[in-house]
Amino acid sequence: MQMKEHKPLIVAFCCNWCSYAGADLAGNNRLNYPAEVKVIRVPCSCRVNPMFVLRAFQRGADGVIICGCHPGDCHYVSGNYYTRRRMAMLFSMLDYLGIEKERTRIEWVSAAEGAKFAATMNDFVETVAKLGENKRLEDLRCK
Amino acid sequence: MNNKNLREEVLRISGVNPKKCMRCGKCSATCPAYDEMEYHPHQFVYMVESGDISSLLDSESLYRCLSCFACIDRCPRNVEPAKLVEAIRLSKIRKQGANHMTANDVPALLDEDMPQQAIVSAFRKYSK
Amino acid sequence: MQRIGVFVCWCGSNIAGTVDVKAVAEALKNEPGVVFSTNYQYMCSQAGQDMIKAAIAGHKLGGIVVCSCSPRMHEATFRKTASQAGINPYMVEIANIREQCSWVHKDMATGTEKAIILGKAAVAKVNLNTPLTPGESPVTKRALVIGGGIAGIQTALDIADAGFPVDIVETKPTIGGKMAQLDKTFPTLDCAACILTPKMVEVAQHENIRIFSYSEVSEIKGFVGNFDVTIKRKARYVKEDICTGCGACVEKCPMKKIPNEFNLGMDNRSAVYIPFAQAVPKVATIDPNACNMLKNGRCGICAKVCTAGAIDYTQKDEYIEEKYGAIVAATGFNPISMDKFDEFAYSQSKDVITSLEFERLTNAAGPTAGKLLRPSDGKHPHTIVFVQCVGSRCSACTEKGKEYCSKICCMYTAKHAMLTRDKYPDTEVYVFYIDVRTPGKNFDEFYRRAVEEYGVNYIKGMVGKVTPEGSKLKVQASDLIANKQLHIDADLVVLAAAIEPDKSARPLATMLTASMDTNDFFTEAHPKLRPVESPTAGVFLSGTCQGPKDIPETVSQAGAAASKVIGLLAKDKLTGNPCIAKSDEWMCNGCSSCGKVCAYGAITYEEKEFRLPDRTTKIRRVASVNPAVCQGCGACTVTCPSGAMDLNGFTTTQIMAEVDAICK
Amino acid sequence: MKVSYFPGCTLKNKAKVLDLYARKSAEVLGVTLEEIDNWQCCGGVFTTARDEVATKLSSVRALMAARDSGQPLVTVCSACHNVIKQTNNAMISDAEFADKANRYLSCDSPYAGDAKVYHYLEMLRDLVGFDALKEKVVNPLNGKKIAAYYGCLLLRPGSVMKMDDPENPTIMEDMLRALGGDAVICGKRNECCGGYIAMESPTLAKKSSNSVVENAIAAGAEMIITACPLCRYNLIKNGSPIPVVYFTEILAEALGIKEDIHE
Repeated sequence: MQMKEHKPLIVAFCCNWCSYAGADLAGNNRLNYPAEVKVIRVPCSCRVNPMFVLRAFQRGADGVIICGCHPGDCHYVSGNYYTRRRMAMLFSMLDYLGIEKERTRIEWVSAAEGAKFAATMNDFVETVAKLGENKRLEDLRCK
Repeated sequence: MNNKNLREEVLRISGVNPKKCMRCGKCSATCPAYDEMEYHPHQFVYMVESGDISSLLDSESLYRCLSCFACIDRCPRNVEPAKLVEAIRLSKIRKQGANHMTANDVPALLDEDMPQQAIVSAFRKYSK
Repeated sequence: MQRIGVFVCWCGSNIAGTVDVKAVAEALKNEPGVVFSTNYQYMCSQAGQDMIKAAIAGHKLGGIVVCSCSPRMHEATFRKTASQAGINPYMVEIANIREQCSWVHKDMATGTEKAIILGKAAVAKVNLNTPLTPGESPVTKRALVIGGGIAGIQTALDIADAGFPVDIVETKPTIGGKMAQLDKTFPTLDCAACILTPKMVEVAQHENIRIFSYSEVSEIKGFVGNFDVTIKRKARYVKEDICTGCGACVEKCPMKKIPNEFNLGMDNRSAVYIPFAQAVPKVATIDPNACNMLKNGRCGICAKVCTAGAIDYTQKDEYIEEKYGAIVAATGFNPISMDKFDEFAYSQSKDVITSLEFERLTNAAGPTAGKLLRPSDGKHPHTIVFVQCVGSRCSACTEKGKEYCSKICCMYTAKHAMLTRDKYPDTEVYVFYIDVRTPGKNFDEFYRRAVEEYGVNYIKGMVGKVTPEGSKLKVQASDLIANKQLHIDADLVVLAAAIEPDKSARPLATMLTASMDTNDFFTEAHPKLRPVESPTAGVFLSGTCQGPKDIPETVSQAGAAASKVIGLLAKDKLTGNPCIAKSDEWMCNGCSSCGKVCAYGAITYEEKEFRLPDRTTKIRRVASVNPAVCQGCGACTVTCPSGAMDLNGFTTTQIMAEVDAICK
Repeated sequence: MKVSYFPGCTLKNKAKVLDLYARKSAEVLGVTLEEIDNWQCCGGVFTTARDEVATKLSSVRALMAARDSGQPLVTVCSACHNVIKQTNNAMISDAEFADKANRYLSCDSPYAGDAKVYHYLEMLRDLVGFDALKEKVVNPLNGKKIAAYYGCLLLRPGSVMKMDDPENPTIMEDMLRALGGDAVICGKRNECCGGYIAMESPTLAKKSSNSVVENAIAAGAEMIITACPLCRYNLIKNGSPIPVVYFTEILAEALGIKEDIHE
C-alpha cells in the first residue's frame, strides 16, 4: 500500500522590513516555492516570542523558520541580534525535547534577496519533508 | 612534497594567515637583515600566500632571519612574518641531511669570547 | 467578536489566475465573526473601495480583511478607505494572496487552499484588533547643536536661516574646531581661515543663533520634540558680555609659558588667553590651572589693565536649562595618540610631528608665522619624510591603531608635500604610502600634480623605524616596487596619524541613548538611506562624529542634518506610529529587562502608587513606554519575563491566533 | 623574599659576572635567588613553530619547578627570559601544544602556565621597587651618561613579554636614574645586535652592532648597559669604543659591592 505523501506544514515568521519584502520580491519574480510555507508578518524578527514557535509545534507545524534582516542591517538597530541569541537557546532546547534541529531554522533574507527567500524555502520544505510528520509536542486536544 | 601541500604544512606549523597582509611592507622596512636576504619578509608572506614555497626553501634567506621579532611587533595587520620564515626553515632542515650547520662546522666559527648562547641559538635555528 | 467583512481581490488575473477567488470568499464566510464576504476584480480601484465603504455601512462592519496584494503595497490605501467609512484604520488586515500565493504557486488547487488559510489567519487576527490612535506630542521649535566645528557651524547656520532658533554648545573658548587650525584645504588650496572665519562671524551675528562657548552638555532628558537639556557654562573668569577682546590682559599677563593648545603645544600662550585672532566669541578666558590669582591670589594684573572691567575672579560654573525639539551631534574628531607607535620616535624627537602639527607649522598664524622650520632647532628642513596610515588600517588584534581608513590623510599629505615643494623647491620630499586613496572630485588629479608637477617622491612601502641621531632622523623604510630597503637621513618626519571620534562623543551618546559603533563613531539610523539621523528619534548627526570625512563631505552632511532638523521643527505636532509597545502596569514587576534591550531608550521606569483590592495603596516601580520614542520593534515584548509588555497591532494573542489559524 | 632563579648556560660560563652581580645585588636588596635544581638550557631562541614540542620542554620543566616552589621565576639573561616567557605563554594560549608538552613530561599535575615569570629588571621594578632600590644606593653613578641597550629579545614580542612598551621602554632608564645615572635615550636601543648570526654572517652582525653603538655615542653615551651576553659580545667584538657592561655590574657598583667581588 502506498503511503499518502506527507505535506509538511511550515510556519515562516518574516520581519516587515527585509524578509517579508524579500518574500514579496520572490513573488514579483515568480520564483516558485511550496505552498506549504505560510508567512506571518512581524515588525522585526525580535518580535518572535519563543512561545510562538512552541505554539506552532503544539498545533501541528512540522517546521518553523524565522527570517530577519542580515546582522548589522536590522531596521531596528539590534533586534536581529536578540533574535539570534534567543533562538539559539530555544532551538537547542527543542532539540533536547526531540524536535530535530532541522525543523527549526533562522535565516537572514534582505529585501533584495527574493531568490534567496525562494531557495531557502525550497530547501527548508525539502528538509522537513524528509523528516516526516512532527508528533512531538503536538497537543491532540487542539485538533 | 608539492607546493600546495608544503603551503598547508607551513601554514599549520606557523599558525600564520598570510591573507591578513595588506602589503604595506613594514616588515621589510623594519628588518635588520634585509640586505642579506634574497627574499625579504614581505616576499615570504606573499610567496607563501601564492604557494611558491619551493623558491623559499632553496634560499639562503632562511638562515638570515635574526628572530628579532621586529616584523611581528610592528606589523599593523598582525601577520607575523617571522613565524613563516621559521616554519619554512623547519620544513627544510627537518629532512635528513638538510642541516644548515653541523657540529663539525662549529669550531671554525668560534672565537674564545663567543657566548654559549650564540652556539646554542645557531644550532637551534640551523639544524635538527 | 467583531463584525468582519472579507473582500477578496482578483487583481485581474494576477490572483484569479491561480486562486479560485470565489471559493476563497465562500470559505471565509463561515469563519468566526465574518458577516459579509465578497470578491471583486480590483479592490484597490475606486469602485472596489466604494464597495468596501458601502459594505462597512450596510453591514455595520467593525473590521475588514482584504485578501489582495502585499500589505506593503496597499495596506495604506485600505486603511484610508476604512477611515473614510468611519471605522478605525487599524481595524484592517491584509491577507497577502498575490506576492506570497498566486504568483509563486502554479496550481489552482494548492493556491486556493493556501489563500483560504492566509485569509483565515487574517480573520483570526482582525478579531483581536483594537482601534488604535497615534499619539501626538508638541514640538519645541529650537535646536541644539553640540560641537562648534565646521559641521556644527554649517548645521546651525542652515537651521537658523530657516527661521528656527539654534544654540551651539562648544567645549573650547571659541568655535571653529579643527578647520580653524588648518592652513590650506585640498584640492583647491584655498586658505581654511579665509573660508571659515566669515562663517564664524555669520554665526556670531545671526539673530537666531546663540553660542555657548567654553560649555558642555551635562544632562539630556526627554525625547524627540521635547528634550530638556542642562548646559554647564564653565567659569571663564571673564564677563563675556563686557569683554571687548582688546587683548590688553593677554599682553600683560605674567604667566606666559603655558603650552598653547591651538598650536598643539608648539608654542606658548599666557594664562589669560584668546585662542586665535579670529576667535568667536572674541573674548578672553582665564586658564584656572595656570592663573596665579586663581591659584593663590597673588597677581590680579589682568583686572587692573582691563578698562572694560570684564575680569571676574569670583565667577562660578553656571548651569542653564533649555528645551529643544531636536539635537545635532557634531562632536568631531582628534588625531590618535602616537604613544603606541614609537618606532617612529614621536616621543623621542621634536622633529617627528603629526600632520596636524605640520598644518600649524605652515600656517601663517602658526608658531613659526608660516615658515617651515624644524621644531627642534628652528632650521629649515631639507629632507622631509611623510608616513601615511600611521594607526589607520590596523588589525584589531594588534591593539594599537584603528581598523578603518581615516580617509583624509592621503589627500592632506599630497597637499603638504605639494605645498612644501612649491614654497621650498630645494626640499626633498618623500611620501611612503600603502595605497593612495583619492576618490573625490579633482582628488586624483591633485595627487598626480604633486607627483608630476611638484616632483614629490611617492614610494610604495612603509617606514619601519625612525632613529634620531645627531640632528638627523634616520628613516629606515621599504620600497616595495624597487624591492629595496631605503635609508634616508631626514630633517623632519610627518606622521599621518589616524583620526578618532572626540572623547566627549561616548558620554554624549549615553546621554542621548544614541548608538555607537565599536570605534565610538555614532551609528546612523540606516547606513544608506538615513545617514544623518541617529536611530534615536530627534537626534541627528553632523560631520566626523559619524565617520571620517573631509570638509566638503562634512558640510554636505551638516546641511543634510539641518534639513532633517528643519523638517522636524516645521511640524507643530508629531504624530506617532500607534503600533508601539505598551506595558500592563499590573503585571510589570519593574525588573528593567525591557529597558536594557530597547535600542531607542523609549522605556523609563517610574514609582507609581497602586490601589490594592484591600483598599491599601502600594508604591511599585513600573515600566512606562514613551510613545514618541518607541519605534515598535517588539524586542521588549519578548524579553519581558512577566508578559507585561505587548505590542499594539502585533499583540501576542494576535500572532498566536494567526499561528493557530495556519496550523488548524 | 625568595624567588626561583634560572641562570642559563651562558651565565655559568662566558657571562659569569652577569650572574654573580645579579646574585650579590639581590642579596643586598633582600631577595634570595634560589637556583632551580637540575635546570637545563633553554635553547637560546624560542621557536615559534607550533608543532615544536621537545625544544620547549626544558623551559616547561623550569616553569614547573617554580610553580612547585610557589615562587616567581626570575631570569637575568635576555634570551632565557624570552624563551621561558614565550613558552609559558604557549602553555596558556595553545591548548594543543600544552597537552602535548604535559604528556611528554608525564608528571602528576600538568602544567597550565601558573608560574609567574620575571626578568631581573621586572623584579627590581615590581618586587623591589625603584624607590627602595634608590635608598640602597651607596655609590651613586654621579650623572654618568649611560645608554640602556635592550636589544630585541627583552621586549619582543610585546604582546607576550608584557614587560614594557616595546618601542618606548623605560625600565632600564628608570633603574639607571634610581642608581643616580643619566639615562641617555638612543633610538636604536631596541634594534637587534645581530644575535647568533655572528656565527653565520659576521658582517651582518658587525653592521647591526656598529649602528647601535654609533647611535648611542651620537646620543652622548659614555657607556652602554645590556642584559644579554650575546648583545654585549657583538657590540664589543665589533669594536665599540665605549664600554659595554651588564646592567648587573652597574647595579652592583652603585650598591657598593663591586669591590667585594673578585673574579
